[in-house]
Amino acid sequence: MAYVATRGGERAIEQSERLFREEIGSFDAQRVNDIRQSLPYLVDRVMGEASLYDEDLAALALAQTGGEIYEAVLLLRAWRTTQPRLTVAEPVEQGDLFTHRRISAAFKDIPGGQVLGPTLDYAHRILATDVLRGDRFTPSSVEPADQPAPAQQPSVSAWQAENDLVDLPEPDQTAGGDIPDLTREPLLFPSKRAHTLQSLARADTGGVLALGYAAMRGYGQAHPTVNELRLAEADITVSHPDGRKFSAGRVKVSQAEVVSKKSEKLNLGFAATFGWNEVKCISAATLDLNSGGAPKGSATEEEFFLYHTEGVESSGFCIHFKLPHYVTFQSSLDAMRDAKAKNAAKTESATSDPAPTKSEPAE
Amino acid sequence: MTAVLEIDGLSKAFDLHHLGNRIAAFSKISFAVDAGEFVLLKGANGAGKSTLLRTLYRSYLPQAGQIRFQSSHGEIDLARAAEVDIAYLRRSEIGFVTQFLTARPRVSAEAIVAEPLRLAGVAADDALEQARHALDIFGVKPDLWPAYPTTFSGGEQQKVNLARALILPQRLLLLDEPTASLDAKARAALVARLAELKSQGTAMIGVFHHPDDVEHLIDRIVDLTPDHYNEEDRADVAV
Amino acid sequence: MSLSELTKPWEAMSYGFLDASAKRELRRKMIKAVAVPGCQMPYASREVPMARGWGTGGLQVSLTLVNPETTVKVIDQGADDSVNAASIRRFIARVAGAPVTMDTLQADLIQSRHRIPEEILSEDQILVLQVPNPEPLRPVQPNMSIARQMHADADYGRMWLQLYEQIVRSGRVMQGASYPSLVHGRHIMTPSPIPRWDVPKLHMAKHLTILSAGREKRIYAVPPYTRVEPLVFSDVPYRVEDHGGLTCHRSGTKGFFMNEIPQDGGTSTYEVSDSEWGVKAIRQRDGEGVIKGETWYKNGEMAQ
Amino acid sequence: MTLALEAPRFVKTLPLLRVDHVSKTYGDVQALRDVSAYAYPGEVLGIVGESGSGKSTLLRMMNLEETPDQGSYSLNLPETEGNLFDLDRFARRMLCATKIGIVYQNPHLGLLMKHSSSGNVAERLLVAGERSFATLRAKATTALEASEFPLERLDAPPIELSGGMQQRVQLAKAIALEPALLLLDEPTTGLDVSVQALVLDTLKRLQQDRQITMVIVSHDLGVIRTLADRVMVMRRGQVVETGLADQIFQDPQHAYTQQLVHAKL
Repeated sequence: MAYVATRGGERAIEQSERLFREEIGSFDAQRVNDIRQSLPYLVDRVMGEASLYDEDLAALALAQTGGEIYEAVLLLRAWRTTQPRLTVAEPVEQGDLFTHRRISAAFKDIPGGQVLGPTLDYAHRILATDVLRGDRFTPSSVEPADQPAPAQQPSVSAWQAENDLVDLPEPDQTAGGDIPDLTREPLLFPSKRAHTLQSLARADTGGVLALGYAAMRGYGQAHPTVNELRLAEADITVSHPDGRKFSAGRVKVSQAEVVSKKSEKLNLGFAATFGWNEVKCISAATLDLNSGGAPKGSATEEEFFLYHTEGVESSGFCIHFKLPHYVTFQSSLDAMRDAKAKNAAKTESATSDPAPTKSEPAE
Repeated sequence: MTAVLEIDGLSKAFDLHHLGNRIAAFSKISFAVDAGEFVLLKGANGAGKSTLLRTLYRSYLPQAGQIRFQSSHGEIDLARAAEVDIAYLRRSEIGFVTQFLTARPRVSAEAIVAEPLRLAGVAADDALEQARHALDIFGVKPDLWPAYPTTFSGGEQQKVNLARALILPQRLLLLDEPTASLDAKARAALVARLAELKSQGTAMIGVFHHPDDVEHLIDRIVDLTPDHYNEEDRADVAV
Repeated sequence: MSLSELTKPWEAMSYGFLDASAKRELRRKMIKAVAVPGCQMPYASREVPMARGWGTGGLQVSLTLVNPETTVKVIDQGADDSVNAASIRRFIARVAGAPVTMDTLQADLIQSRHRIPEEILSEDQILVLQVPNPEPLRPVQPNMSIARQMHADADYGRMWLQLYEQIVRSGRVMQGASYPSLVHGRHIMTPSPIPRWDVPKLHMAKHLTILSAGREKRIYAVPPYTRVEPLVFSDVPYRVEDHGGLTCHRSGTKGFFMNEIPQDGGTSTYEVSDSEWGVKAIRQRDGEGVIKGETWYKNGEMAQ
Repeated sequence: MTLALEAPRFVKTLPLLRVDHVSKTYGDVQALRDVSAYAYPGEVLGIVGESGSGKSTLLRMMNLEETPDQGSYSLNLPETEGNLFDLDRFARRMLCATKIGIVYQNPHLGLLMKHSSSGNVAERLLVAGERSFATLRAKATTALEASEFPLERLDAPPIELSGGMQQRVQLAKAIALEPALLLLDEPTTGLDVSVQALVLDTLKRLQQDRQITMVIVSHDLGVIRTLADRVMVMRRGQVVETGLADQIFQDPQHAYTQQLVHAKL
């Protein structure tokens, strides 16, 4: 059984997984809880890219993968695959969002006011190294404003539409269950609007940023102005089988509207995602803004950016190159060697025979 | 003898839009030409001799009148004929001879001369044979036959042009001063070729600076001078 | 009534991992794929507990087709013990309770990456090939929407031109694996990155082949007894890898597709790529009773 | 006023190409307004006009790359019936590949710049179903030779060739399948004057040897004068005048044509 003895594959892969897990060590619900509480933005990012809103599961995925974010997203998405789709929530109107932060770069002030909310935008980025010397990092407490900002705000684009500065898309009347679901049908082009928004919502943050940044730097046709950036919570309203509507809880959402000048009107780009992720929303909205009429094969063409910002697919394909490819390699090698031999033979005959050489088909 | 061409009340004027005016060339001209007949056009400068030839060829569009042409397919009014019919007749029945050659780069003298034959459907070898013969008659040396006329002197180009223009027997030939600045030998060859075509029945209308070159071919003279326009019989006074 | 009464408690997974709606979609798309041989059918392609590019397309097909009685064989680069093949085999067995085998003759369902076994498959076997890139037109047209139109129009001029260019530049067709082939005289497909050696095995084969690309979300099929013709000029014959004369240094078997093993000193030895075929040869040499199936290639030549 | 012309009486054949009452609007711009055109077999129709006159749009319609808002287009060829604008994408592609050749001003539109020159020509033959490498090579060589392309550069990619040579590759590709109709969109614009003359000469030869019906679009009157039998003058999406080439150049009727011709002379 000389051959069989060489089969170490099964054991090797088992041990390699053990090595990885050993590094993370054992953990329980406490670690999951700590992650959820201490790393909300990371949890948000994983939930957004996995298109599954569950802070506990996202924190668990991060715990289980040691923070390998692509693995965590894949873990959550694979779990999502096993879940039935029970119902579709009611649409959430812009004005109904419970808004924590809402800013516009297009106007000095906007109806409802600039609401800064939580952000590091104006923080000095200095490491709190004292913590490593044993000090405790305690943030200063928040001083409430005299007048609380209104929790519910219309979108800036609604004001612009009233003033005939922008054409808002017609409200889509598609009933919940009929809205195209990217996770249940393939993405085809020209893509359905719902698919585009869903695809951007679960896109890889880094990927969207890279392509969006390329468009912002000038590889796109339109320069974005942030019309509105909003961090909010949305009520998930579902219908009870008896017809009554009730809240199934709240989810954190972020959304961005970006605009650019197009002749007499503004062009509008939009993106939204689960969790609070400003970089992703602004980048994705910029891609959306640029996609109309983008040249085929350019980074702002819908097919191009939707395919290439799909994090699970792109990261999976990237790491698949670690798999053995020796059969395909052997096949290429065979063609290469043969061509080389032919070429050598031709050169040799050409030096001895001055007849003109033309390409001949392989025999 | 039946007339090959009957011109009836033909008028031509040019509208110059940018000047906002109209220049009359000739008006209400009528005469006929029979098969094998040679008509000389006469008149002062500006009387419209060349203009008439070009109108008959339909390079110019007349304003009124008829140009009834008896083609091998029947009668047609050249003043009103469809462009595609005109193009067809130019290839097969109506020739126009000037002193100028439109030479094209990299087309040999013999190929240029053979071209009308090729367009009329003559086989390539045959056409080339006849072309060389024609070049020979007009006094173009054989070593120039395969050369490009773009490099020729004005005189040599003119010979190539005549050989080309006259190679195909026509029903109607329009001659616009073809002899100007020709050497004696070429002029003799031209006159001989015209006589040959005339005897074969080609009707001809010509404008000649020196009509004595073709004197013995002239059957009739038409004077286009305004207010003086009439038909004159072949008469000694005319020349 | 509370929300928890309406929902069900967390479960690890349903039978065969995929939920019923995912399996239903896959079954429908497989039937479509069989009905239009070689034509790529888009499907949703759910995430599975394996990274994209690691056989998720093949896995979804296998998970849809298995039942507890289906004997499953999984190979990668021709080998059953390749790490990823082992991982997939373990996963299918775990979620579907299906028996596994390494013997090609014993298998009902063979999921493979980059190879077709050397023993002839029969009418009651299904071959599932993992496909990284299902679009043969990708090298000439990276835009998938345009490529779809080109398939619809049988607009394959550029594909042929690619072959023409290779012959002009290199004196031969340089395509290694994934040799583009015309299926049923209508659609050009990529047979997945199997070597040229394996493509003729698909032509008028007795078994059903389903090719599935998970990341790219496309399924296509070669039904039994369907023409699969590699694109070749009428005067430039198709050539498989020049492996017909090579001998496996371990098993002594000869005339099959080989893995080249570089040796110190610049030489190479060879071992047969279909590992189980090699194992059978060794066992036979060691005097064990093994059942060897009929092979597509005989004495290094494809049997007509 | 000139005399109204009669219908053809001696020439019994029908025009090979007929475009009837074609109109096209892009946004607010009317690119073509009730344009009609025809060309008889073997005829060279020249279309002149400044940029924006609609001449290139009309040519692209003749190549079925564009569809008008109104109007019809027919080719009098066997197995080619009805309004060609009604054909689907597939039928259009096959018709264009086998019956119509086109040479664009910009070689990037007509050629694969990094493929071999012979391959560019061979593609046409491949689309038409040729599957023998030797035949492809022979026919591509013949077409390139007819376009007076230097055969020692047979497999050089167009990107490495001069502008004049690139136009010859386009021409060879266009004539490889011996099309009934050859469309030329400013084929010599942008070339040096001497190169331009050579390309025009090649076109003239091809036209005479093969009697291909041609439609040539140019803003350059010299090009039109050299090649065209009949000329159509376009301005702002409309036809202002048509006539025999010598008549258009010697006795232009319309004020715009007079301005065009006099500006040239």
